Amino acid sequence: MLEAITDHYNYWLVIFLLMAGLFVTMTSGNLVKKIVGLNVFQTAVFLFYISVGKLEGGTAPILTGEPEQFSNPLPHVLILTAIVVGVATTALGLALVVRIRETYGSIEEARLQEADRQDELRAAAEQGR
Amino acid sequence: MIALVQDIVSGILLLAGATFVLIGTLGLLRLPDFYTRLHGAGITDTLGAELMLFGMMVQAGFSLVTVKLLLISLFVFFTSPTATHALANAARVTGLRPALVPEADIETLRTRDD
Amino acid sequence: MWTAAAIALLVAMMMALARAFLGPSLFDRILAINSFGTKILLLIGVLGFLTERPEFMDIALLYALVNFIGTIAVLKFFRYRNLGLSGPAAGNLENRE
Amino acid sequence: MAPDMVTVIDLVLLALLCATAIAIILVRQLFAVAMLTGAFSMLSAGLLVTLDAVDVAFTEAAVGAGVSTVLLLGTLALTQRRSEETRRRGTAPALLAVILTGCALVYATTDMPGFGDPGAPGFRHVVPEYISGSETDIGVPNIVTSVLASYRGYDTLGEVAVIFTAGIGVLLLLGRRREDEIQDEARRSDSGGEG
Amino acid sequence: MAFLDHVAILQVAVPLLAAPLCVMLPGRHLPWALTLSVSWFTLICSVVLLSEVSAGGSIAYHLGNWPPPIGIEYRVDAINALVLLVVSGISAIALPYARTSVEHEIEPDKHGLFYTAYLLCLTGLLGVTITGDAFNIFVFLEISSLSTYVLVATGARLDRRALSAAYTYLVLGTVGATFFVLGVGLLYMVTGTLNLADLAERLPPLAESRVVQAAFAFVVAGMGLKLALFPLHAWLPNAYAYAPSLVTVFLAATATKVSVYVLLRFVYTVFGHEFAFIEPVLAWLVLPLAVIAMLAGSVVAIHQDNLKRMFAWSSIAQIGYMMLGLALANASGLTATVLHLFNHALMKGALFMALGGVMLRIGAVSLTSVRGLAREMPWTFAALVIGGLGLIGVPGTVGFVSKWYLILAAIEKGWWLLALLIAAASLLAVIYVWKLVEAAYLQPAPQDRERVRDMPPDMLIPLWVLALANIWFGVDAGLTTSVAGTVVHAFLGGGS
Amino acid sequence: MRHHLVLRVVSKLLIPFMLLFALYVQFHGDFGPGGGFQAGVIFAAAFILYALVFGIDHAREVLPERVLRYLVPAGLALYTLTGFAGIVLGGKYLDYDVLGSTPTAGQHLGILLVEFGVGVTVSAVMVTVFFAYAGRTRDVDEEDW
Repeated sequence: MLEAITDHYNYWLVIFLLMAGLFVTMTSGNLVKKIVGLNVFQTAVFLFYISVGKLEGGTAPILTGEPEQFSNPLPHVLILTAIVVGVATTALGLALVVRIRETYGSIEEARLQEADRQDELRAAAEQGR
Repeated sequence: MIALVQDIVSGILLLAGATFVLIGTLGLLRLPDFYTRLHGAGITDTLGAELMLFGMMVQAGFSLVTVKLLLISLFVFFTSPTATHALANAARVTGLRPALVPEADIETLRTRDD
Repeated sequence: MWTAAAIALLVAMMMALARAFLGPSLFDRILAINSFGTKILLLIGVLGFLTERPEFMDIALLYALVNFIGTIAVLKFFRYRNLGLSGPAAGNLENRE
Repeated sequence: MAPDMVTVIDLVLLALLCATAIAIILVRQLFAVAMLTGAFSMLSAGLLVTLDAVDVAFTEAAVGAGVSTVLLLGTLALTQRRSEETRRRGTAPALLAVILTGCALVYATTDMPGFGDPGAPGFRHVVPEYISGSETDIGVPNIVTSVLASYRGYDTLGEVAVIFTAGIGVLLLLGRRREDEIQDEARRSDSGGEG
Repeated sequence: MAFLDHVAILQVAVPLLAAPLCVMLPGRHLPWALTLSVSWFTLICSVVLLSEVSAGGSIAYHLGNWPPPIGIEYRVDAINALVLLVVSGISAIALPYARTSVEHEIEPDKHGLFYTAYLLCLTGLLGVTITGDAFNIFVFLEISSLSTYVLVATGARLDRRALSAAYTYLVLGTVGATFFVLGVGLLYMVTGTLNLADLAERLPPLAESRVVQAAFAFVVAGMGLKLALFPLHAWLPNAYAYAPSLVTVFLAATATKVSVYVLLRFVYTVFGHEFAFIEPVLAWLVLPLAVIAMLAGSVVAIHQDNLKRMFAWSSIAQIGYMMLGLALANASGLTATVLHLFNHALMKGALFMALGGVMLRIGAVSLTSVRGLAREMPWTFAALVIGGLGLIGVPGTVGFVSKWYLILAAIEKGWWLLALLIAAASLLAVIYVWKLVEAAYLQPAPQDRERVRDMPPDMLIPLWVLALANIWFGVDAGLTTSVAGTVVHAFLGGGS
Repeated sequence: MRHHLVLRVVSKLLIPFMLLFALYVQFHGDFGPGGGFQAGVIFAAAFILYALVFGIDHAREVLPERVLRYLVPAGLALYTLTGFAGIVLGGKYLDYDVLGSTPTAGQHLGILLVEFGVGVTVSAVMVTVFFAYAGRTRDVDEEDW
């Protein structure tokens, strides 16, 4: 039992983090906060990968000339790429939020949906004439 | 022998630094308002941090690491007070009031605004 | 010795983070985060000595250099309402939650 | 002694990370969210250091401290500072989905190789060749660099393309229109310099 | 010959090189011309690849000359050669059409950036399809996704709802991609490899592992989000409805198909359909969802006034057909999926191209606004009808072929009710297509609308190329079915 | 930000070091942590600091958007072209072995070029994004403040 905990505590906390991030993303009505939630969610996945690569008693995968045990460098490489993807997504998402604020006047999802519904009705009314 | 002296000196510096960091942060947590908390943060960011960095330098001996540590301490020495200064300024400009200053004194403070 | 330093830093980090959570004004949060950055920097340095991998120092150096930007951006944000330099200085604004 | 301390640090940082995540959920002031995101990034950088992922920590630090906060603040400056947080309908299904995800992962952990277990397949397949090859084939001490730029260089090409896409996207979405530039010129000649 | 040795990488690397060049090009016509020529080049590459692998072999290309699983490899077999052909073919046909349409819908000073984003999207989709490395799939998926969000958002010039649609798509798409990465990470954890072929070798002994089961769940959930499987489809209707015409044509015809391909690849090659835990997932989760998608998508489509939205909902229904074939997991079902992958691209490509023409001429695409328009734009509406007949599955169109196999698959399993439901969904398609035909052909034109001409020839010719392809591959399905046969043989193995 | 003498002085002191550090990270990535991406971000961060303290207009003078327009694609183009160089010289795409006289030299050259490409594109994109945000002013709603 104790071994199960020492073996997996890291993963469990990361899973909690992942759930928190996903929860914010799905339930927050604010567009900026959704993006932040997405960030938390992605960071949790990154930490998960890096935890997979950790070696007990290992060190950072940089050769020093001495024989050493290294942690797994492959997840590090993958997550470097994933972090970059995350930053790109964040930048794009926030740019979209700015444009939405400019055109809709709000960054609350509920108001956006309301505005979209109004647009729908207006379009129908115009074409019905 | 030298190693022992190194250990002792760096240990003292580190522990002193850690103590200051702790005290400063306690201030940050416990002091009553933003302007007073600035003092706590100041202790952590300059005295505490510098002492700990010096402790690390002593331990590292003469190497690239020491150079890096020296640079770090230099930058921390400059940026931390600047950041704190900028913050205090922003806080005052945007009208955050010190909790402990009587209402009348705030008026005098405001007239001296730029 | 390193252990003691690390523990002290961890405790300090918790306290700073608590201040960041509690606020109450935004400036308290910024101050706490700023100070938190210094502690992370120190912790990474201490970790470098703990695990005997001095490469970590590069990260600490990075934080020493770059952490400043966030605070400046905040200042700019409050005084001019945007990050470009166009608006007038903000007037008397309410910043308490 | 030393490795144990690293474990303690690891645990404390993870706990703080979770606490920050909860705070992000609860706080409504978007500005505070931005600040907490900064703290979140620093904590994860620290955590990545304890997990030996120096390069990743370096990236997280650079991005978190240098770019993310500024971007978030820039967005807030252009939008608004407070989330109304009208709890949307559909919280229950979201919660269900989140819990389902969590359960699936916890279910998976019961069968996982332990944390830091040297016998895990990840350490036995492919990776030994990277570690030995980094010295003999490529001659670069930082294994992460050699995997990133050479063994899996194509992924990195994709990564640059992603960043490039983001740049193009932001230009398309927020790029300055001609009128803006004209107004800009006018403003500058009016005021005769910045104030 | 050098070209033949490197054709697999040129397929992706050339558009990827063209993207940065495109930004630097001035004006509006040069970026378009570059994109057009690159599209045609990728089409040539994919034709070459398909002809080389159609016998059932496969081509491997080791990037950086590192043998897999150390390096990343490109591996082409019949299924991804077919998808490559769909993606590059649609792009090649859509680009001549694009010039007039884009000029009408995108700000004049942004054409260079727009075509760059388009090229990146093309690169991403081709890269996802051709690669043999699980993480590489994610990277290229994100290239295509990010550019897609941008492309959808450029529709904001005509309708601001494009922005909120793009935002929703961004959030859901990122969640989907992250789930996929999580699944790949779990697989890596227990196998130590990212190469798809290597994974396929190392997974069977781990069939009992809970990690592998969770990995499967995450890959399916992630891809389900990307391909808009029924309860995860929220992003699709608005994204398709408010994107610029060219983008809708390209996305509707290709993007979801690529995700379906990835799912097929994971279910049938990486995991292998004989995995004990996969069969119940397919039978009890994917299959019911596919049936619901099929019916619900069609029903909602009937109630739409906006025609782009109507066909977007119809896409959700059609994705239901594809997933149904995948979930049935027998030879006829998989043939139906593979065929429908190809056929649906032809149908939706033609339909959305025709709607783009309507958009160009009258500035709106709703049932009320197209009243009586068929007399003024006869060629456009004739093509629309052909596409609509395909959606219904009338014999002589491509839709018939794939639905035929699907019903066959249901009957082979002895599930008559399912066969009936498939037929019922087709009847629903009759209703919404009829609503369109009725409005355009039988109702009088509103008085206040000016008379318009038909689409310009540079848009009409690509449209009719696709429309005729709809009929051609419907009458002579030999080529597509033979490729599908090869694919299915590879998926199900000699055994079954 | 004319009043902020302290800020200006400290920033002037800091920015050269940040640029130097970015270069160090760019070219020291073989031995320590870091590489093109991180260097690009640090470079962009230095530039952002400059723009924040000295004003966006000054920053635009130092690095005009015309130039940025070419820098953004230049890095990606360099990377892809390095890949094509592998094909031209008789290897596979992104094969660095053939770039130099010995495989190891080729690898070194390839990694150098590629990392440089990454750095250029990343820094240019980050600065572009910052400009796009900071160059935009919005209609201020008082109730938000």
